[in-house]
Amino acid sequence: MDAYLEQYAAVGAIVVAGVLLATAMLGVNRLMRPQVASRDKLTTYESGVDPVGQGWSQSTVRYYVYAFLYVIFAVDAVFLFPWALVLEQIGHAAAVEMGVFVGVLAVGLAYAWRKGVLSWT
Amino acid sequence: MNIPVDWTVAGPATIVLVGALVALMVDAFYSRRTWLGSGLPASIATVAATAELVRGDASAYPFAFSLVVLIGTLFVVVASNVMNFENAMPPGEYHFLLMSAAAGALLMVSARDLVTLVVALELLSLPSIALVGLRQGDQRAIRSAWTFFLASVVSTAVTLMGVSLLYGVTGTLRYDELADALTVPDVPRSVVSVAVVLTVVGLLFKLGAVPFHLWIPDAYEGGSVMVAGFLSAVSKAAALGALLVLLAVSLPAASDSWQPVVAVVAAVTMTIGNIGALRQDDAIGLLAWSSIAQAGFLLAPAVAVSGPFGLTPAVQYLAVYALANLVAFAALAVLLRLRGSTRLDDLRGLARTDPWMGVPLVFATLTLAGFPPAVIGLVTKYVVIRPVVEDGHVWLGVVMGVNVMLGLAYYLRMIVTLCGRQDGEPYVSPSPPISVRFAKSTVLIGTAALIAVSAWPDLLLSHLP
Amino acid sequence: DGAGRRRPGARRGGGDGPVIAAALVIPFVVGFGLIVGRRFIDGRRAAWLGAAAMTSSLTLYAVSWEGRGTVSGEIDVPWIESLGARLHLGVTAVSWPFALMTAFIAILCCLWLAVEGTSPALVGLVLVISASSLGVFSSLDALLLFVFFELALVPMWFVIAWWSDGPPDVARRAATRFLLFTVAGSALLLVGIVIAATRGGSLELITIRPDAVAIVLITLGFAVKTPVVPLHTWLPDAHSAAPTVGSVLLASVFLKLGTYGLLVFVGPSDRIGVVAPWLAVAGAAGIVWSALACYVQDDLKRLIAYSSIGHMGFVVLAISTRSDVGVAAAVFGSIAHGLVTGLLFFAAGSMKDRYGTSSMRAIGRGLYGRAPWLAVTFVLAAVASLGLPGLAGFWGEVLSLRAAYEVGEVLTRPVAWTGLGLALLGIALTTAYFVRAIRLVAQGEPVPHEGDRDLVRRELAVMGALVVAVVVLGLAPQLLLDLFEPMSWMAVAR
Amino acid sequence: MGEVVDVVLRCVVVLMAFLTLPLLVGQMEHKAMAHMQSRVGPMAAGGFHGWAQLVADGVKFVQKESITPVAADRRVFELAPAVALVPYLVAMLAVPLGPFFGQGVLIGQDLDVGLFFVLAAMSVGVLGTLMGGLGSGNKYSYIGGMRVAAQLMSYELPMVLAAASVAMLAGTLSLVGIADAFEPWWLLLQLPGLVVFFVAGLAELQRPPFDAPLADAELVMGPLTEYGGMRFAMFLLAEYAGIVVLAALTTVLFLGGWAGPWSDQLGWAWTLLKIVAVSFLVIWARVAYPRLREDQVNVLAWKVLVPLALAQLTLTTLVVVW
Amino acid sequence: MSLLYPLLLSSALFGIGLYGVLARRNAVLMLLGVELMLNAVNLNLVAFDAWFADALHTGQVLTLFTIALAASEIGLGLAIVLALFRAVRTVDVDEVGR
Repeated sequence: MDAYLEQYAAVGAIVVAGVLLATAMLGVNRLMRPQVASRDKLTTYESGVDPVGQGWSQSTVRYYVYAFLYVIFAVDAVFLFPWALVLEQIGHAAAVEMGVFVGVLAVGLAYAWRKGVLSWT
Repeated sequence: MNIPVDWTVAGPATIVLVGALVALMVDAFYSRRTWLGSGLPASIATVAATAELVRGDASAYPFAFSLVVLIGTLFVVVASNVMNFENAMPPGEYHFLLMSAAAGALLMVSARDLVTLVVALELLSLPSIALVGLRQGDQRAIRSAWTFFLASVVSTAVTLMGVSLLYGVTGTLRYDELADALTVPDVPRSVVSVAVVLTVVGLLFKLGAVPFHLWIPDAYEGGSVMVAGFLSAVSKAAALGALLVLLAVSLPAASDSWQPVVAVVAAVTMTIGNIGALRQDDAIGLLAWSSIAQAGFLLAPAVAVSGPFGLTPAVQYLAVYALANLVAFAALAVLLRLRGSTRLDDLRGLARTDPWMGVPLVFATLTLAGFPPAVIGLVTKYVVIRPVVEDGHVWLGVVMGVNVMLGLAYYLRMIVTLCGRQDGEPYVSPSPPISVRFAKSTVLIGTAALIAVSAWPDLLLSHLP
Repeated sequence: DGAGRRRPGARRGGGDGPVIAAALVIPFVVGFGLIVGRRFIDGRRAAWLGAAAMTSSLTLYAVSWEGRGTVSGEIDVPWIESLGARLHLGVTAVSWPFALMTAFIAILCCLWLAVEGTSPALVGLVLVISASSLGVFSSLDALLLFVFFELALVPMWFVIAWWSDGPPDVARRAATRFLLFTVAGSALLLVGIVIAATRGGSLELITIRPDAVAIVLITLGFAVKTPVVPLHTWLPDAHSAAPTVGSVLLASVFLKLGTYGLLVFVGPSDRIGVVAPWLAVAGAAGIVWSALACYVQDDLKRLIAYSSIGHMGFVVLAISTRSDVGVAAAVFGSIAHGLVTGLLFFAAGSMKDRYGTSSMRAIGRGLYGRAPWLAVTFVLAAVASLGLPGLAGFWGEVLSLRAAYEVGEVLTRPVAWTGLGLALLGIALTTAYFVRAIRLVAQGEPVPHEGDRDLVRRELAVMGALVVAVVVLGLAPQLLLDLFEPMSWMAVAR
Repeated sequence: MGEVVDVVLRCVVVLMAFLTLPLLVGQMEHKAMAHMQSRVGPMAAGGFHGWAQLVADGVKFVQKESITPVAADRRVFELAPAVALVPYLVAMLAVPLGPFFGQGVLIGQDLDVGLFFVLAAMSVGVLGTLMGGLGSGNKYSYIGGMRVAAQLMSYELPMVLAAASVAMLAGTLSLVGIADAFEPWWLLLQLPGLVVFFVAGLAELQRPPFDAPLADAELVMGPLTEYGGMRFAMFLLAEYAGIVVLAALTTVLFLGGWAGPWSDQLGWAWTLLKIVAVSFLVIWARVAYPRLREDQVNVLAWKVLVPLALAQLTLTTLVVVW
Repeated sequence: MSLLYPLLLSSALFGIGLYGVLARRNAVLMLLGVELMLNAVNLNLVAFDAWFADALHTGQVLTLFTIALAASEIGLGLAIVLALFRAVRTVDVDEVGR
């Protein structure tokens, strides 16, 4: 277990390094940048006219459909990786099982496609 | 490395799943969107799965529970034709979800390890939730689905927590190894107790036991009637089967931590369910609450699951309950279609004006009540009280008796209403579509079966394990 | 276990085939046939058909008798093997009189209905109720008994709720209350039977062994039906709301289901001591309490209903002593009450048919002058009910008192004698209210009423038969008591 | 103690690579794109063909004022560039360069689930853009953010599927292991996977032609509209670092990594060469193709890439099993 | 490493999640609560798995399944929330209810 964790010591270090890097970049910026306050600078950019309403709005459901598909498919893809590793050891049975698995996914995709879920309406 | 597949267990579920996919594809690529188009593959798959189940040599209890699940599913699929031409109900999705849930139910009762159990539980739950909310644009259905969803996911999470603790205590998730591991003297009893109780929670939820019962009336009344039938029969069968097998096979060593819980939950469940049912004016609401109460009766023999009777009493009670409930719900689905209402007042005198629907409904209700001439209902009540009493839980037996009585109060009210004189002419749809006949035929076949086993209870009792 | 199930010393009934089964099936089939085919037959014909069915049933019961030491007309075939329940039918010295009385009353009820405008469905329901009750008296298997016990309830609801001659909502409420009380009792009964069967290992009535919990549950179940004070509150409303045949069946047959149940389940049990004192006191209290209630009644049917509670009090008191005399007293009291109260209700029904009410004040005084035969029948029934020697009612009461005086096996002397004292007080009060009733209705200066009309042939036949039965049993009690003397059923059973 | 030094040293090397390679790619983009468009591109900074243009840009960015709009969700807005940048650095840690003069494989850290790790890190990187879009309080940014999300979700799946196909073939998730297991005929076998992976990678990076979220003609600068100065520079750096990581990953997974003549000695050079070549492809795609419309973006993912990836997966399975 | 820390963290997460589901009235936040609960379970499983050094990695396997389950639950939950939102224009459960 400890040997396993050691692998990730470098990962931890690089994350720290990344944070330091970002901090450094912003820190240097902070030291060197001018500060000229102006109310207009702080307004939201809206092609030069005064901003109307809020920047938050409802987005279309279209995006949601993709999010939905993604959540379902991508999480199922999690299973692919462990399977991919042992495929050769287990052989045909594993192939068939994953075939079933991917087949179900494919049927789902085909259904969504056929029902027009994938079309941008 | 060769990993064997136990087709005895996986076969029926696989067939059902294939049926689900075929139903979905037929609906997608066969452009005339008729109810039959996707219903046919679903029915065929169910029949095939039943054949496979009978052909295989599944052990007795999973076999019995699977049989209830499959027959219940077939019943629901056929009776669901009553929703034909209902534009808000997409047939492909409906059948797909139904069959997926059925597959989940099948896996659940045959599960031999907690991973399978949890996955199957979700495979049953999530499509069920979707089924409840499937009717498009129906606010009430969606709200019910939300309530159902929330309760379901929370209980699943709790169950998973319990499972993880069990794993932490024993290092295994297989039923048989779990049973052995729990007999080791130095397992921390307190953790085991917590783990067991948490694990059981999810199944109790599916069963609709108090305090996880509030979704039931919501879901039954919000969804369509046959979905309610499915939930009340198939879903319950699966939950009960899984729970009993789990308790009997893997947790007997921890029985002192679950037995009091199960006993108290059973008692409270039947009481609250019955009290709730007393106040209902709608037949579906009444059946919904009554099915909570029935869950208590189903659960009660679990306290004696390690006793000489084993799972048998629960199986027998379940079979009769499921059949009667399905008949009742199918009849109500037909009535809702033809009359637009299932309020008791609107059903007054049904047994006289429409005996082909009224009498089955009366008989099914009598069966649920356990009242002669539906002898089988009475006999199965006897069957579930017996092990409870024999195992020494006389108080629970008495509570069951009191609840038989409470149940009779509203079942008889329904019966009396159905047999009563109707006050005005009811609205009846002038031209019932042919598809209603499918549902009607299921009602009649189910009633015939009920009458047959009432006349000769051994027909059922000696054939279920 | 087949050996344990058989009663020691019992002889297999003579090979006269399924007589009792036929006696049950005939009224059931005819009854259901009449309900289903109610459109195809007129009421009078239906009533005659019903009477014929019940007569055949009565005949079959009569001929099936093989002697008191055995089980007559026994049929014993497997029913639900997994529970050990059997279709075990047969009559014993205890149940045979009940069965005969039930069939007899049912015939009279059918005859009573043989008028223009009777609903065939009502006749059918009467048949089903009677047949179910016969089933209870003939069952030797506890579960079978319970099935029959329940089967009679819903038809009775319909009889009370739909054929009541009073306001429909009152009738429906009374009927529902009756139903709820009784199913409440029977639910407890079911649990009691389950416990008893589990402990005894068998559902056979003869060998069933209720333990303390079971005996309490079973007693409660039957006590509701009997009814034992304070579980009686359903009874007056149901009786007064029911049509005449309904009241008769309720009083003569239904209440007997309760006493019979107490007799066969509780009486022989060695745990009767748990409930006996309570039963004795409640029975005796019922005698007094009902008498007091009767004294302020104006409604004749309610009065008869309350008086039934009193009579059942005697029976319960007798059962609680668990003595040979007690058993004889209980059986005799039940049978006598069935006949006498049946007669009373028929008489009250006749009056209600004539005057449209059962209020004694409204019926008016001096019935002797206005409808002499009716008045005589009523008075005869009333004095039989209060226990006049020479009529049937006397023997049941006097045997009960003797049983209480002798204390019996399980009661303590203070309890038994308290019961005895209360019962004696009750007898005095009973006399008082019946005398009051007779004075209010029969005696006095006749005030003519447009409904005045003496008994018609049908009424005469029905009541005549009952009068004969009451007189014969009163003069020759040994007809019934010989079944128990010198060897009591108690001795037979153990 | 030696271990700590070792780890620190690796991090420093990776950091150096992270700070130089993206600049290299950036400069290449400036020049290559210019020449493709018959321009000359930057010529002044540093003298020779404007080699120091990006350094000069950096110096300029450092001196710019930092502005956070009032309407923005301050913390999310200010943190977004860092979230966009750091994951690529982390990803680079696990990317192998190959044998370095017979000294073994040059790599920050060989992880046994390296493929998984890099893919996961890349996904986190996209989150930065998303945060920028949703945190700016600007309508253009918001719409851009939604597009980023949709794009991320649509292309993640084909990318992962294509990667899984390779992992299956190699039987390992370690990037070193995958590159070691490479055989030349895989180039053909995995060609559809390669295309899927590369296209999906482009889309994840929101590089043209998949830059609908940024589409300056309609959304000004999409999620980056409100950003300026150092924070904008960080986003830019993240983009080019992303190109490097994508190119490296494509190289290791599909192009055999350091496979080539004298790979024991010059493996690292082969890898670098391939990375540069793939990066050039990324730039070429920008110049060659017009921007896809938002609907086309998603349709391409679900109707072309996902089925293609599934087909590739099936094909690979069959090959592996038989 | 002691088993205690992951377990404590897991219990805390689970509790927070449960609280979120029960106390929050915003549908989306309730879903977040559910996610927290499930991830607490995952943490538990992985911790136990590592602690046992389970050769079959039962805990990790179940974790994978749990992740998938969580995803499908959330997918379904969001679908319902969306339908709910279309029907009543709010994600506040109190306003939606009755």
